[in-house]
Amino acid sequence: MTRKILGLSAMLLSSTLIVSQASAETIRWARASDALTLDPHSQNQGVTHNFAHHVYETLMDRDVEGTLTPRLATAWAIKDGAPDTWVFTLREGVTFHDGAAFTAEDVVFSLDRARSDKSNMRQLHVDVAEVTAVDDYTVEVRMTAPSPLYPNNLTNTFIMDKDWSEANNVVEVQDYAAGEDNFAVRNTNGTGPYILQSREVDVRSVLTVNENHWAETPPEVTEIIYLPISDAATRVAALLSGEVDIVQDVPVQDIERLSATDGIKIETGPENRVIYFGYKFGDEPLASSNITDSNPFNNPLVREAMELAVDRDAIQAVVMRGQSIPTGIPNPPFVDGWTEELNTYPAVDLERAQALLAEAGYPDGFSVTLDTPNNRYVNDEAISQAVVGMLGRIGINVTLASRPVAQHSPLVTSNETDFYLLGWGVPTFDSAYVFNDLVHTKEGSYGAYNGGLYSNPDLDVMIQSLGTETDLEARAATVAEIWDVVKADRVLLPIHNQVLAYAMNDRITLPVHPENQPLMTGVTFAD
Amino acid sequence: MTEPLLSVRNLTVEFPTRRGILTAVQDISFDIMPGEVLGVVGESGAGKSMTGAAIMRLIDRPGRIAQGEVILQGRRIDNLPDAEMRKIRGRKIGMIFQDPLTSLNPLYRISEQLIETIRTHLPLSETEACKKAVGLLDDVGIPDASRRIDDYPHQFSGGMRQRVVIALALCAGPDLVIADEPTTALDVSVQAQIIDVMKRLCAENGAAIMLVTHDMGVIAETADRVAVMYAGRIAEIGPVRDVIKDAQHPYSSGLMGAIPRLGANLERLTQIPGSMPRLSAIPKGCAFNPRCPHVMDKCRIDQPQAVQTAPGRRVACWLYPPQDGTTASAERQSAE
Amino acid sequence: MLAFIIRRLAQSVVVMLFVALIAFIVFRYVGDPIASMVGVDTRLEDQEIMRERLGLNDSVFVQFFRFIGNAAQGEFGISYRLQQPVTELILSRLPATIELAVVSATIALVFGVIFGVYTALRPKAWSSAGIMALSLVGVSLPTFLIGIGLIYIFAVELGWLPSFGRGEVVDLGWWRTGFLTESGLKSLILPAITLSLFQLTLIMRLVRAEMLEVLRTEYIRFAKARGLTQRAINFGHALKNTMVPVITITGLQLGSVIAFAIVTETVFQWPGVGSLFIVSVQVVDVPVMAAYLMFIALVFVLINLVVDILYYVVDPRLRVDGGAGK
Amino acid sequence: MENRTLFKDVPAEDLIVPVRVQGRLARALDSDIFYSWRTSPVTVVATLVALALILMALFAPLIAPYDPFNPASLNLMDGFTPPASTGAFTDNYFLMGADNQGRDVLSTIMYGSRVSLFVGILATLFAMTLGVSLGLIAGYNGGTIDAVIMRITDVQLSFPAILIALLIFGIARGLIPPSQQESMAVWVLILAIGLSNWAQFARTVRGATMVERQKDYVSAARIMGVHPILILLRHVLPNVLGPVLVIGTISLALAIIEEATLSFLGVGVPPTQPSLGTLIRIGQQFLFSGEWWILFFPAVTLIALALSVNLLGDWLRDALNPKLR
Repeated sequence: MTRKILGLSAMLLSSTLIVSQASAETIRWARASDALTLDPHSQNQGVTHNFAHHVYETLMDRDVEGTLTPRLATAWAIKDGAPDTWVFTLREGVTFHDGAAFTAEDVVFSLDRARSDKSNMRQLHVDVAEVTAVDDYTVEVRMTAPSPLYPNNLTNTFIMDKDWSEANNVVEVQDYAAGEDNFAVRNTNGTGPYILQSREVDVRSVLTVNENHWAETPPEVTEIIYLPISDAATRVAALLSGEVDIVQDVPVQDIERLSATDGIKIETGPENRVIYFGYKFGDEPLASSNITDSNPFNNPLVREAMELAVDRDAIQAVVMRGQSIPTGIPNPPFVDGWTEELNTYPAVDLERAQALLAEAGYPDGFSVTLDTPNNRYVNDEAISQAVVGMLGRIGINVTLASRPVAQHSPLVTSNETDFYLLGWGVPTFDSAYVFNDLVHTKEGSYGAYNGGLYSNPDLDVMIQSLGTETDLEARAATVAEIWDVVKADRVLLPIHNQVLAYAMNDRITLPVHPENQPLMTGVTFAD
Repeated sequence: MTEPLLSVRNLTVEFPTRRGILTAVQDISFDIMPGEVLGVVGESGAGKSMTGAAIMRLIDRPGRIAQGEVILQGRRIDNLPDAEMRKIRGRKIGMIFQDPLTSLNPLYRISEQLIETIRTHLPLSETEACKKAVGLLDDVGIPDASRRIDDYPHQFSGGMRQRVVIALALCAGPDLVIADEPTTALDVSVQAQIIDVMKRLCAENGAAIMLVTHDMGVIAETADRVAVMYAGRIAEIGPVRDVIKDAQHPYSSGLMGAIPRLGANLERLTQIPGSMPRLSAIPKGCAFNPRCPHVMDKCRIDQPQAVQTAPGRRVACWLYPPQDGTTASAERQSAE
Repeated sequence: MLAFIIRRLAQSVVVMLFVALIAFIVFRYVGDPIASMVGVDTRLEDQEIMRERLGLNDSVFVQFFRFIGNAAQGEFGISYRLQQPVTELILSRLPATIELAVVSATIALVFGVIFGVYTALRPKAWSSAGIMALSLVGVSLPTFLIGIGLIYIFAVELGWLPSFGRGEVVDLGWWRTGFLTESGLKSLILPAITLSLFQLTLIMRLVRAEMLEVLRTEYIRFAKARGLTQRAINFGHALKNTMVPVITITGLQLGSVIAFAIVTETVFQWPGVGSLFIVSVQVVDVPVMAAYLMFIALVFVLINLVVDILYYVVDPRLRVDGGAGK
Repeated sequence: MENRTLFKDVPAEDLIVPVRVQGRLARALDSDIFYSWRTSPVTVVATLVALALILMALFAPLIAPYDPFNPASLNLMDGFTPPASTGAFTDNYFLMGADNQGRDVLSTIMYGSRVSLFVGILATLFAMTLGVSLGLIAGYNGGTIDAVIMRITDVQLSFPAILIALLIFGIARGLIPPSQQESMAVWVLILAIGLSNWAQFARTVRGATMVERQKDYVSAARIMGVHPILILLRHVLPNVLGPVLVIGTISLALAIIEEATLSFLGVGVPPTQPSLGTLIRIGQQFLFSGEWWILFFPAVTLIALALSVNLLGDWLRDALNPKLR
């Protein structure tokens, strides 16, 4: 480095610039949307959590394989003699960005805040009865009933500093109905590896590395410039023109072009999210159908015919350009209860499908409207469009109704749709999460997204037993049993699991995170 | 014999259209002497306004001067470059348009329009030009001129505006003023005043006037000589008194028969039957032949040439056949 | 003059109320705000709690009057999506949009007038025919295609200009400007051109038509007959008279430049109110959408007022007539 | 002194330019129009292009190589077939390539133009009817009615059409039950575009009506007790048809582009029955991935259509020389 210094100030200047660049690696990270808020308990939404994970930390984390790893908690176990209580051992020597020490009272405060009425994280902690600090680095969480899988719910619950929160009047989560502004929405004080320097909503945020972070090896990235770019073409253009280093949401059709471009590479990996179609059940005729005396979907033969008509492989090859994993079960492979056998799906057989339709009493097919979101999942509208064509070939005349997700999902939750596309992610990595919301009869807190009102009392009993079963083997057997029924009854028509693709500057390596929440601490540079 | 101020020789104005070339003005010739008032009379479309516009070179496209010469003070001006011609407009030849309501730019004060025009032509300072402008407005009879000069056109009545227009036309001291129907758009009660103002000022400045009008009465009261136009041609030209007293062209005599006189029997106010032809349908031979009470076979075949019938009088009619090669272009006349 | 302005203001209030009503009614029916505020995984009972907290279960009238009352105080509540005061959000986005709109409007006006005058003065020239034909192509190209095309050529293929955002901005305390940095200025070029093209062609054609009309008037003929220079006639007399109608249309167009920026801002990821609006529409962020509509209405009302006053200044005839308006 | 004028004063231009076409449609269709059409090569080409596109749209079911709306004829595996080649899984030949659903781009353009033109023409007719009616009413009645209508016109003109269309689309979405929304989508689109374009008509017609109203024959008819509607239809309307025709043509081009923009923003017709705008929105996703034909051909068609209609409007404006504005 020093060999060439000849005293020319210009040379000096430029070489110091090079030095400072080499020691400080900046990453310009683009994705489709910005974090909604900086308040860690205010929104239960992936993009928001992803951003928060850089500033705040959780008790435990999930690595790229999907297994739980220690973070602010170094160990966790069910308390001896008390099957309804979890004990968490906390990491020592951790400080918040403002210098305050991290202790058990912060965890108690944060969990209580996260399960308060105004918190959007509340649902993950509904079974918590009480959180207590045993000593500075031990916390006990007592549940209303034994909850063997509760730690799975903690991967997005961030820990705030109690004193800071009290000082800034953010003990409660923001009540925006009351028109209140809240300090925590725009200011942070976490323990995380990065410190927020500036933020312009929807435009750019700058984060710099936390020199005092507890991790032994400091991250290679010392500065993050976070750039939300909503338009897909613009996002890709920005990467092609070298204005950003990482694009997290890459349209599948651009993967090929990007990977063929010098200086750009693609990382792909499966996401913990399944895409499926749902049917309206029950005897009521369908609102959008020409069949006015019966509900074709209620007939298992029709559902079988439709499964035989849908060519999952063609969707994968053309619509998804290979970027999906076709599946025969509405359950991502990361989730407990997934098996290779369940995942199989029948080959396309149009003749048999037509025969089945005829047998079911619909030799001329029928008509129905398919509701699809058009801005939520990877190529959601194109998948639906392809399925419309495939069903058309066996005489089912499908009208496609495509809407932004904001207008689509109310149709599903209020059961106003006959036939719909939806995606389901499983943050707990446990099948019960799927059964509770998609399979269980819609009642109380169950079946919220059971858009077709499927109901099977036998299954309901089994599903409810999963919540409190502490014998993990017996629980797994029940899960397998439920899956067999769900598959045999064709409750849903699963298509594929999404594959995530990150495109980046080729001197960077960033593995794909199954929940699409990559941490920039995981970025490595090739030299 | 003085040199004519303006000579128009064989002037022809054409408008090419897709249905052929229309001739708006055909082969006309006349002179204007310094200080003289020449009236040009005829029906609308007879080509009289077009003649004035042609002299000023203000014919709108696609119209063009197809032939002929315009000579001002011995200098040919019909082929001058635009920049040269611009210096003649306003400075040598002033022009007054028909409608005072539309002749003035509504967005500029009277003072601005006057001073701009004065300073375009005369090497005067702003204040000198302003002083001259006030004087001009006084001259044209605008009361309280020094105050009203800063008004906008819409603040004046029609008659007052025409006075402003006259001031504008005269402000650079032209030798000739082409007044194109200067009173037509005005209230009858102010017409005479405007003519008076115009005539008085021109006389004071020694400027000649070419007064274009369809109103024979105005001509009778104002002009020294008159040219009667019909369908783009000059039917007859001569001293006003002579023409009124003894019109030679059947068209002129029709016109003159219609001039009201004090005590005259109103029944004498007869109109000429029929109407002037469209330019696209001018009959062969003499253009007037379908309406002419004296029409002859020859009139339907050949176009009559202008013939000198008396000193300073010419007429184009087969009633006055040409004698030994007298042609229109060899015009001779005496100055008054 | 004062009475005239007061009357105009009264009309403006009516217009604002009308727009407020539309804004409110429309967005009360476009999708479910709750569905967009929460993740797809939020339980329904929690959604119901939020609905109650936001007052979405009150009667429509109660909600409307609450809306009007708050709007009058510049209070549009808290964005459902970003949980920040809407007024503050819009104000923080406003500089970007205004800078873009002003630059675009200036480009449109300057080149529109130049081309318009040029083609009017040389109606038969080849170059005029070319400009006119190009202007039609400009009108026939959808804005989004122009934007995408420009990005593809100048950002991706040539790499001359940035493809998104507004580059480095300098914070002046109450205004973030992109005018003071090189990257800020470079970032402005493509969006400003994209946004200005449509208005440019419009203004150009308008100026040309008006100018041709004015050039045929009697006072221009009279000005020629007085021997005024071509320059004085074209640029003094004709242009000034041409400008009267041009001012109205251009004034109104400036309002639509701000609103029209929606598409441009989306394509170029320009951090202005337009892109804020379109994102808000997608997620049904009702307070932001309502505030945006009100904002546009306010811009419209203000511009109309300014145009009326400008008329007053430019056209002396109105000063006497009392300027009752168009 | 009584009027001494002997001759009725006729503006000189009337005699010079043989026939000045003003107002009446009948006279507008006089051969002068045809002459100015014939002598403008650009206009002739524009007319031919517009005609070709309209005929193509009209007869799409007869001339399109495939029916892109018939799922049975499609094979998804043909998706992304490049232009001028045969699909990988069927023997279908794709002159302009196949899109992401395996549809023949040429056929989708033919059918898409049909949708675009249908929406554009109906929306324009709707806007025309509404605008002309309101303009006639405002111009004929004057007073408060006029003031109210013109105020609304001002408001409408100050909001970009796209914003208004988005609003109307939003309202319609809220009022129509979800199961009906798709079948109604085209009509909602027509309504939305129509309602965002009527003001120009209203303003022009109102101006012309106010002029006509002053004329003697209208006063005479009014005194004779002719019904106002009859006066408007018989006397006033024919006089404003020229400008209305010009604005109508330009509005048609605007409506086509507006439909495309709305579809691009995702609020247009469903992708299974695409318009040109929807096709562009779909194709735009493939701009960087190399399947240029999915965007290129529909975009070129849209531009050709809009441009040729605009050129026609421009020519018509000059030919009829109405006092626009």
